[in-house]
This record gives sequence, C-alpha cells and structure tokens, in this order.
Amino acid sequence: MQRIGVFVCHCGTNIAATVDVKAVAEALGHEPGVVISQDYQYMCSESGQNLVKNAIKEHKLTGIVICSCSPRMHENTFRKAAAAAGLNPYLVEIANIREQCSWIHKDIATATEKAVILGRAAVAKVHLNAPLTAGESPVVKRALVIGGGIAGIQTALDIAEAGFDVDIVEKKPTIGGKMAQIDKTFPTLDCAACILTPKMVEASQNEHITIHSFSEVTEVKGFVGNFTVKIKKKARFVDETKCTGCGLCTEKCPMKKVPNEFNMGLDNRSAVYIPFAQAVPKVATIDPNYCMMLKSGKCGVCSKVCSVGAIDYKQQDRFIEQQYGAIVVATGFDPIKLDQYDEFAYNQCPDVVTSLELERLMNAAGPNGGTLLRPSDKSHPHTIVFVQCVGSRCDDSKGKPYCSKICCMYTAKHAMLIREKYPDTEVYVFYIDVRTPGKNFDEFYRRAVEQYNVHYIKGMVGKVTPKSDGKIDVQASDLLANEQLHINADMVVLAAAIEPDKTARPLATMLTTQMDTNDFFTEAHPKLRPVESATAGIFLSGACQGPKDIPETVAQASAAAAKAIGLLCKNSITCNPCVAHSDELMCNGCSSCEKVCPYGAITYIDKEFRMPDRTTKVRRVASVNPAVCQGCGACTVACPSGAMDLNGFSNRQIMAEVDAICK
Amino acid sequence: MNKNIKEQVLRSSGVNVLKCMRCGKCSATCPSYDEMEYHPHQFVYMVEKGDIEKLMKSESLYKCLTCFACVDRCPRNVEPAKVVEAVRLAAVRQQGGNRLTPDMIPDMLDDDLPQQAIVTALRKYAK
Amino acid sequence: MQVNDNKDFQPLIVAFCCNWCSYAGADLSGTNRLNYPTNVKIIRVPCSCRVNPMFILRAFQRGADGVILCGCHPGDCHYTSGNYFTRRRMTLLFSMLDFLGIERDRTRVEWVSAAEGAKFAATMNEFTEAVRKLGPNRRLEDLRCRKQ
Amino acid sequence: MQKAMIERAKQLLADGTVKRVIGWKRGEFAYDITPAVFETADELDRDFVFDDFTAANVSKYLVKESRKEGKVLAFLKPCDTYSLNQLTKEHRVDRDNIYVIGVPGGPKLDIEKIKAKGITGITNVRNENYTIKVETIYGTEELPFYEAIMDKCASCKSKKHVTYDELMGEEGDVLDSNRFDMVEKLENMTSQERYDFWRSELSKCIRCNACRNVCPACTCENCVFDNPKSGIDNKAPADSFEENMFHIIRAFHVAGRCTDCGECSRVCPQHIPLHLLNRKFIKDINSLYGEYQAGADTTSKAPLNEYTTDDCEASIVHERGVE
Repeated sequence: MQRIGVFVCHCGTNIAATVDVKAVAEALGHEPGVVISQDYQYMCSESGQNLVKNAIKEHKLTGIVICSCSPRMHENTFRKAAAAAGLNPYLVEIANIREQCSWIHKDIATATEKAVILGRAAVAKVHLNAPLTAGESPVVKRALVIGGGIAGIQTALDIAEAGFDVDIVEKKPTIGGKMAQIDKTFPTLDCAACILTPKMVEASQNEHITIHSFSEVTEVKGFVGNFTVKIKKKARFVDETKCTGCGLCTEKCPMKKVPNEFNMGLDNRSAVYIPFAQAVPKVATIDPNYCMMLKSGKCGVCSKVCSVGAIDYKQQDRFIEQQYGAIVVATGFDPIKLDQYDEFAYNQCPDVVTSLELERLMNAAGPNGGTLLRPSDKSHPHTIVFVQCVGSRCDDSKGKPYCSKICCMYTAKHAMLIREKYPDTEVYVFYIDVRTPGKNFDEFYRRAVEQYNVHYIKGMVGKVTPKSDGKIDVQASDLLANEQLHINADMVVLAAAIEPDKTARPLATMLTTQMDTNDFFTEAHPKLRPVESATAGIFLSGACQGPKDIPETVAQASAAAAKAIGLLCKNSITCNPCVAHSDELMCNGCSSCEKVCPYGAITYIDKEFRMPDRTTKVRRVASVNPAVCQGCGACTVACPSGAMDLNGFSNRQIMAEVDAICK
Repeated sequence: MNKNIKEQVLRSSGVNVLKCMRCGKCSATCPSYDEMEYHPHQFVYMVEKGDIEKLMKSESLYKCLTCFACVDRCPRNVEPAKVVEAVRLAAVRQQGGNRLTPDMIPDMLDDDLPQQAIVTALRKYAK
Repeated sequence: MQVNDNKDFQPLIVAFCCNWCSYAGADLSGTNRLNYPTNVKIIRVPCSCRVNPMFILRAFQRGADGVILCGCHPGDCHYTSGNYFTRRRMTLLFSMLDFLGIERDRTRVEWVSAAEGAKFAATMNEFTEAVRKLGPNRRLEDLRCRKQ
Repeated sequence: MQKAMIERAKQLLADGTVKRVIGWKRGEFAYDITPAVFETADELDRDFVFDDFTAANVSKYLVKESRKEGKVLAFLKPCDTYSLNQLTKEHRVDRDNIYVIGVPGGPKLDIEKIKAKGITGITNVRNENYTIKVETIYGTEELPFYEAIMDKCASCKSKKHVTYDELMGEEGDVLDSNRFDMVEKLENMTSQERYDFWRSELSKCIRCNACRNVCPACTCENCVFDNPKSGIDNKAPADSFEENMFHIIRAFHVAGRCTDCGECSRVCPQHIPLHLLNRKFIKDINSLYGEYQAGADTTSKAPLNEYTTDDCEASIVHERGVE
C-alpha cells in the first residue's frame, strides 16, 4: 500500500496569492494513497525541507509530491531532502503550480482548480514511480586521440599536461598533418613549420604521450569511460626502435621515381623514405608498392647500408588492443579531387595547381627550394590567377554545399606573399564573396588589396584553356563591370573545397557517433556542446567537425582536451537512472529501437528463454547500456511491442498523468 | 596615355581607389543616381581598372551634384565624389574648351535655381 | 456550418512538453506573467519523441478536447534527433486521424524554445480558441468516460 | 504448376536440403484453403495444393518455422516475398534456415465474390481459360475470371519476387497499380463524410483479431493489446473509441513496415477495408518522405526510423485535402 505525502508551497505570495493553497492541500489529501497533505510558506527553505523530511520518517512515506515551482528549479533540492530522510530520490514528483499556474492565471477559483488537477496528476504518477539507483561505471585513465595533425597534437599535449596518458594514432608515417605541408600562416605570416615542429617534438618527448604512427583504428568496443580499441600498426618494414632516422637508406635507395605525396606529387622520393626532415617519429618507411626488394626480392640496398640493422623486409601488420576512458576524434580534412572540373583544366595543364600544391611550390623545403616556378617549364610566372570557391558552395554532385571557410584567407595570403616576393607579378583573385570573419582577418585581406595591389575581381572563372605558347587563357566574368574578361596567365591556382578525411565515415560507424550528410562529425549541441559528440566519451577536435583554420582548430583541440580531462579526472561516472530498458520477454529483436537511438546505447544479445514446456529457446533481444543511454525515449515509441520503456517516464506513468488530468 | 590619365586622376583627387570594398553605398546614397550612366561606385572601380575614357565621354560627369553624400557615407573613406571631380577635370582639361559659357546660361535658368548654383556651375564647368 | 461558436465551452487541453525547451518555455511564460487559459494542462516528458501515439489517443479517450505536442525547434533537440522523429510520427498520426474524420484542429505540434515564453502563451491561447470553436470532442471519445 | 511444386518439394525433402515444406492444403471445401506444413512426401501428395484460391501469405509462419531445427522450404508468391524480406530485416526469421522457391502470383479468386453473385451450394470451382466454372449441387455456373478476383490482387503492386533461392515459372515486374485510388477518394471527402464512412466500417469490428493474427508485420512476441502492463490492453471493444484505438494503433505500429500484402482485409470476417488504413500511411510516406516499399530490400531504414532535417511539419495535414 502506497503512503504518499503531499506538500503544497505558498512560495510567499507567489503561489498563495492566486491559488488557495489550503484548499489544494485539502483536496489532494483525499486522493488515494495520500496519508498526509500539508501546506507551508516556503517548502524549499531549510525548515520547509525539514517538514518534508520529518513527514517522510514519521509517516513512513513511500512517495512524495511537492506542489511548488517548476521542477527545473527545485526538483534536485527535494530529491536530496528525500534522500536525506531515507526515501529514494526518484520517488519525488513535483507539481508545477507556480510558473504553470499561479503566475499565469488571475482567477483564484479556476487557478485553484487547475492546481488541484496538476497535483492529482503528480500523485497519480508517483504511485507508479519506482526507486531508481544511479549506476556507476569506472573510468580508464587514458585517452585516445585519432589523428596526429595540429588538432590531435594540441589535444594530446593538453591531456598529457593534465597528467593523463594519451595515445595518438596517425595513419601516415609522421604526425604533423596538413599544417606540416603549409608554408606560411595567416594573418601573421609566420612560418608554419617554425610553430608546428616544436609541438611535434614536444609530443614525441612527452612521457605521457605515445605516438602510433602509420597506424589505424580498426575496432572500437565499449562505452564512455571504458572503450576497448584495436589499433593496427601497419608494417613499415623498418624497426622503429632501431631506426635513427639518419636517412642513409633514402639516399642510397635506387628506386627514386616515387611521387612524393608530402610535396603533393610535384617531385619524387625514394621507395624507402622519411616524409620530411622534421618528421616525428623520424623513422624511415618502406613503400611496398615501389620497393624492388619487397616486389621482386632483388635489391636489399637499404638493408646493407643501414648501420643499425633496422630494415626488416619480413615485418607484418601488428594489432594492439588498449583500454581508453575517452576518445578524441581529430581526423581532419583533405582538399577535394578536382577531376570532374574540366573547365579549370586541372588534369590537362601542370600549371593549374591547387592551393595546397602552391604551398609546396613556395615552401623552402618544397620541390623548388622555395622559388616559385611553373611546374611545366620551371619558368617564373608573371601573371597568376586565383580562383576561389572551386567546389565550395556547390549544390551539384561535383562539389560541396558548404563554404570551406579557409580559402578566402589563404588565397589572400598567397596573393600577398607572391606580390611581396615577386613585385613584377600581376595577381588576380576571382571571388564570389570574400569572407573574412576573424581577428585581424579583414585587415589582412584589405592589405592584399590596398598595399599589395592584388586585383580582386568579383566573378567566377568560367573556362581555363592552356594555349600552345605555354600561356593559359582564363575566361572570367567581372560582375561589377558587367563584362567578360580574358586573362593571359602563366599559372592558375584553384582554391579547392575541403572535405572530411575519407577515413572519418567508417570511423564514425565504429564509434557510433553521428555525421552530417557531408561526413563532418555532428556535435552534441551546435551551440552549447560544440566539442562533444552525441555519444558520451567521444570528443571532436579540429576540421573533422567542420571547416576550420589553425587558430580555431587549436582552440577546439584544447576545448576537446578540457572535456576529455574533465571525464578522465573522475574515478567513475554516475549514470542518469532515467534510462530506457527493455523487457526481454516482450522484445522482438526487430532493431527498430537501435535505429532511432542517437547514442548507440542499444545492442542485441541472444538470450536463452525457458519455455513452459521445459524446452529452451534462444531469441535475439535488445539490451540497453545504461551508461550510454541519455533517456530521450525515442526507442520507446519506435518499439511496436511496448518492450522498451523509460525509467521515470514510463508508459504507465505518463498515462496515469493523462488520466488524472482528464478525470 | 591611359596610365597617365589614371595617375593624373588619382593624383588630383588624392583618392586611394584600392580602399574601395565594393559595397555600393555611394551609389545607394546618390541623389543623381537615375540621371547617371555610370554611378559613383563604377567611377571608383573603372578608375582603378584604368578604364577612364568611357567615363570622360559620359554625361554622368556632369550629373554629379558634388553634394558629397557619397564622401560622407563611404565606410572606407574612399571619397567617390572627388574621383568624379578629378575625371571631370581631366575631361575639361583635355577638351581644351569650356563645357559651359556665359551665353548658355539664360536658357537654363529657372526660378528655383539658386544664384549660387550658377556661379558654381561656371566655376566647375569652365576654365 | 456550425452557427454556435461554443463561446461558453471550456475545452480540456493536454499539452506534452519536452523538458529542455518547451517546458522551460512554459516556465518562462509564467515568469513573464503571460496569461494563457487554465484549460491547458502540461505533462512533462524528457523529449517530444517520448510521446507515444497511445498517449494522445488516451487523452482523447479520457475526455481531452485537444492535444498539443511541444518540442525543441528542429536542429535544437537536446538529444540531437528526437524531434525529427516526433515530426515524422506526428505528421503521419495526425494525417491518419484526419483520414478517420477526426477534426484537424484538435491536434497540433509546435516547436517552442526555452526562450519563447511569449510564443508558448500565444500558441496556447490560439490552440485553446481553435478547439473551443470545434466544441466538445465527440468523434474520438469514450462514452464511458464522458463527464456529466 | 502444383504438380511441379510437389515434385520439387519431394526432391528437396529426399536429398535432405529441407526438413519441412510450408505451403497450402485444402480444407473442408475446395475453395477453403489454409497454409500448412508438410513433413513427408505422402503428406505432400495427399494435401498440397496450389491453385486459384491459395491467396494466403505464408511468410508469417516462417517466424516460428525458421527457428526450428533444419531448413524449411517455403513457396512464396511475389507479395509474400516482400513480407519475408521485411521479416528478415527485422530479424524475425532466420533467412539462412529458409529455402525459398518463388512461385507465380495471382490474381487469386475470392469465394465471397462468387457467392455474392447469388451462387450457393458450391462444391468445386475450376478455371478454364479465365472462365470460372462453378460446380454446385444445383449444377454448373459460369462467370468471367476477373469478376471474382481478390481485391488485393486487383490492385497488385508487383509480380516480382524480391527474394528467392530458386524460381519456378516466369519472373514478373513491379507494376503501376491503382492501389491508392480508394484512399484518394476518401481524402477528397469532407471530414464528416470520412468520419461517417469509418464509423460505419469500424463499428462492424468484432475484435476477432484475425487482421492482427494474419498480418506478417504483426509478429510481436506479446501484442500490446494482450499485455496488461501496456496500459491499453483490451480484448473486446466496449466502446466505439476502442474500435478506433485498436485499428489506429495497429496501423501505426505497422506504418513503414507494412508491405501492403492485403491479408488484413482478406481475412476480416466483417469485410472492413482495413488495408485502406495501411495504404493511407504508405501513400503519406511516399508523398512526404519519398517512395518507399517495405520489404523491397533487407537493409533500408524504415521511414519512421529515419528523418531528414528538412522534413515537412505536421501542419502539412492542415494544408492538404478536404477539411
């Protein structure tokens, strides 16, 4: 038999002025199961709470209803009071008779009547409340950062700074990512390598950071605080522990005709290679697609010249498994492929390059040692045309619907650097809009126009035609002058849209995190939780969440680290007990609930049931992980059999409220 | 030739046309807009491109009231009216003659025209 | 054509409000003392996607004259996707009720954010008025539950 | 065809490929045919039928049969294969434990339509070149085949088998059907007219649960209407509301999952056009969220388990059709 206590608050005159609180207490006192019904000036005050606590003890209450302000205000207060008096905190219900009654109504009679109905609904609900205990799950004090670009490095450094172990998994032979390929950074024009490489070194030397380069995540199991991750360490045919990075093998390797991906294929490297001088780890890697020893068994030069015997042609992929409490995704971006843009002649003409290729062409460590020369004939270009929004803001199948965000600024940077270094060069920039929101960004762009006299022309390039004399005809529109232009250019630079790295989509599936249609990871809340994914324990860092420049990436990386540290600091996580649960006897195993769960909290198990005739039957049934479930209830409606229900807001509780209101 | 005129216009106006960010506020604020073939923002842009001859031939030069609304409201202090003025000056100088002579005045008079405008017009359109 | 506009009829309105946006929006209209009729009784749910069509039918069965569902604006759901499911479910359910000849104005979905106290009050005023015009729910009631 | 099917079934039983066969067997009357499971060649020879009355969709029986020891052979008509795919998608059957032979679909005959012609005392019905010879105790009567076909066959959506391990007879195509005509007609009525229509139909419901029990989408271990814990359980409609409630909730539970096999209306002893409720959902889904055919594949997400951020608002109901 339920013994329910009702406590009606006056809230000074806030409630009592329009609601006859005594009448409410009196009326609710007659509800079934109610053994005590009282009113008091301020229920939330210490004496008010004591009143509740004493009543719980004195009347051995099995549930309480507080008729007061919004539960958003004081639900926790009364739950704590109940717990202090030995009553399960989830046996407390609040009837909101202030915000949703006394404050909006003027007539005392009708307001009182409504307050009674709201109280009655709460009593009806509390009859069906079950005591709930918040579960706890332990937190493994180690973080995983997927991606070793500037985002991943910054996140790892910050987490390590807080004293937690952190692993970086990078699919390339070195960390550094896109920033390592960039020449200068806007808007300050400092050299990217000068600010990035010290961070890479710091990461490699930090005792808390382990770098798994040339590695990939292949499997993720578990949930917040306790992920189990399988990492594939791809065979690089060089023993990382022995290699000193002296580079002798790369010099002696006879196979020197391998397109150098670090320089965007603009020059060649050897089959055994170190991507760039400041690579971390500075360890050679053998490319099995080109190494003659691995392909045909004939060569072995590198093995002979290596003084420490690090070359190991028999090396296999290795798998390691590790537990993590938190995972930070920092998979970054790539420029899109421009194969489909015939109008820009990217595939036909070597002097039509992407902006990232231009970065390499201008970089002191690039293919031309920092002198800007045309890839085709190594001549100095005199007229350069930049085309913005190539593949960005496109609704067609070739491009991306979003703004890639960074192109306006890096194009201004390129234009400015070229005009600075080669004042005899005419530089044209064709733009649809120039977007420069950011500190010192617009000033930077204006400097390109006003100080460096870069010709910014509003309009798009429609056709790029390589000519027989080696020049390039650029046909474009000048929308402000309302005319079509032809520019006789030496080079064309395309600001290709950026897209999330191709590895992100399979990774999202492994992590059960959400992605948008463009394959950017979706944040838990676009405004208030921008660095968390909707899946607890998974955080987002850098351009994997959306196009970002370096300062934004670093800011987000540190924010993601702070969130991860917040999680790792805890010894265990308290779970919200108002989570879904499935009645195995009724579950059909149809997977509807799993499909609507935004958190991947539902898995299926084969469960053995004992049948009335003593046989057993194995059936697939849903199982909710209470540590992952956030309690939205989407699954409860998707479930046709009604097997799925939500603690604290069960079908029967809500229907009891409906019934009480409609009585 | 073109380059010389451009330099002359830039020097005599004292305007840095590169400062223009093409917002169009000058034209948006111009009371003579409907009368003009080339509008204030086009003056700035065409001067930047060195495309000045078209401007010099255009009636637009004489539609500018020199009210300076564009100068006042330009968010980047480009001062388009000064550009118009400078192009006009270039045109007047090149033609070697006067746009306006005193004997043309009586036909143009009407009761609402302030005396000062006539004097100004003579100053502006004659050597 | 109904001549009587049911001026004296007091409809019973059940409003399901999601905890994070609409319930907070309702609280805000209280904090700002924005009136709406006492006919509206609010039931708090964690998310609009918690509302099962059964609850809505149940309310009509027990004598509600109108049922309104309020949730976060699309894209703002606390649980990222809940209200998108709500939108599909309720579109189909309401279309079915309409197909069965139940008056369209007895059901509604409205997105009310935690900041839209005024919108909450205005919506409730409007909805109550619309239901008042329809008169008592007769097409989807349970005679055993009819009040005398 | 029947002969070939029996032969093939016997072969598969004999070589141990399957342990059981699911098909149809004759009841008390020639037209009274029910789904049945056969375990021996003798049983097949004696009882197995496949004729103009084998309209029943046997997919649902595979929920139980496919979980038993050994493979089951199922003869499935095109419409039945959609149901099987849907059940496979929902993990309700063990597809690996089923050997599907696709057999040609209808049109199948509706005995009620023959009886409606005033023909009584029927002993046998034969189809001779699309003329039906009805043998009765009073003699033989004739009528054109297409005057007596099942409603669900008259608006057939597809003659294509969407899943099978082996095919007997010709493969057909997805058809352009007129299946939404009646839904549209109702949509164009006034609200009051629709209400009156459905009251007159649904008030006939005797809650025999035949629609639910035959429905291949209604395979819940424990139906909410039988489950006292659900809060909406009821066994018999005591009030018009409960008639509505049962059918609305049932239609909603199968929305996006119903393959439109038409079994609900076929088995309704009161001849309530229940399939119209399901078709209304299908039509809405098609028009609002894009064409979707439940059971056409085993991987796509059901429309109600999915969304796009620019879905229409629920207020679209107000903007369409007749008030």
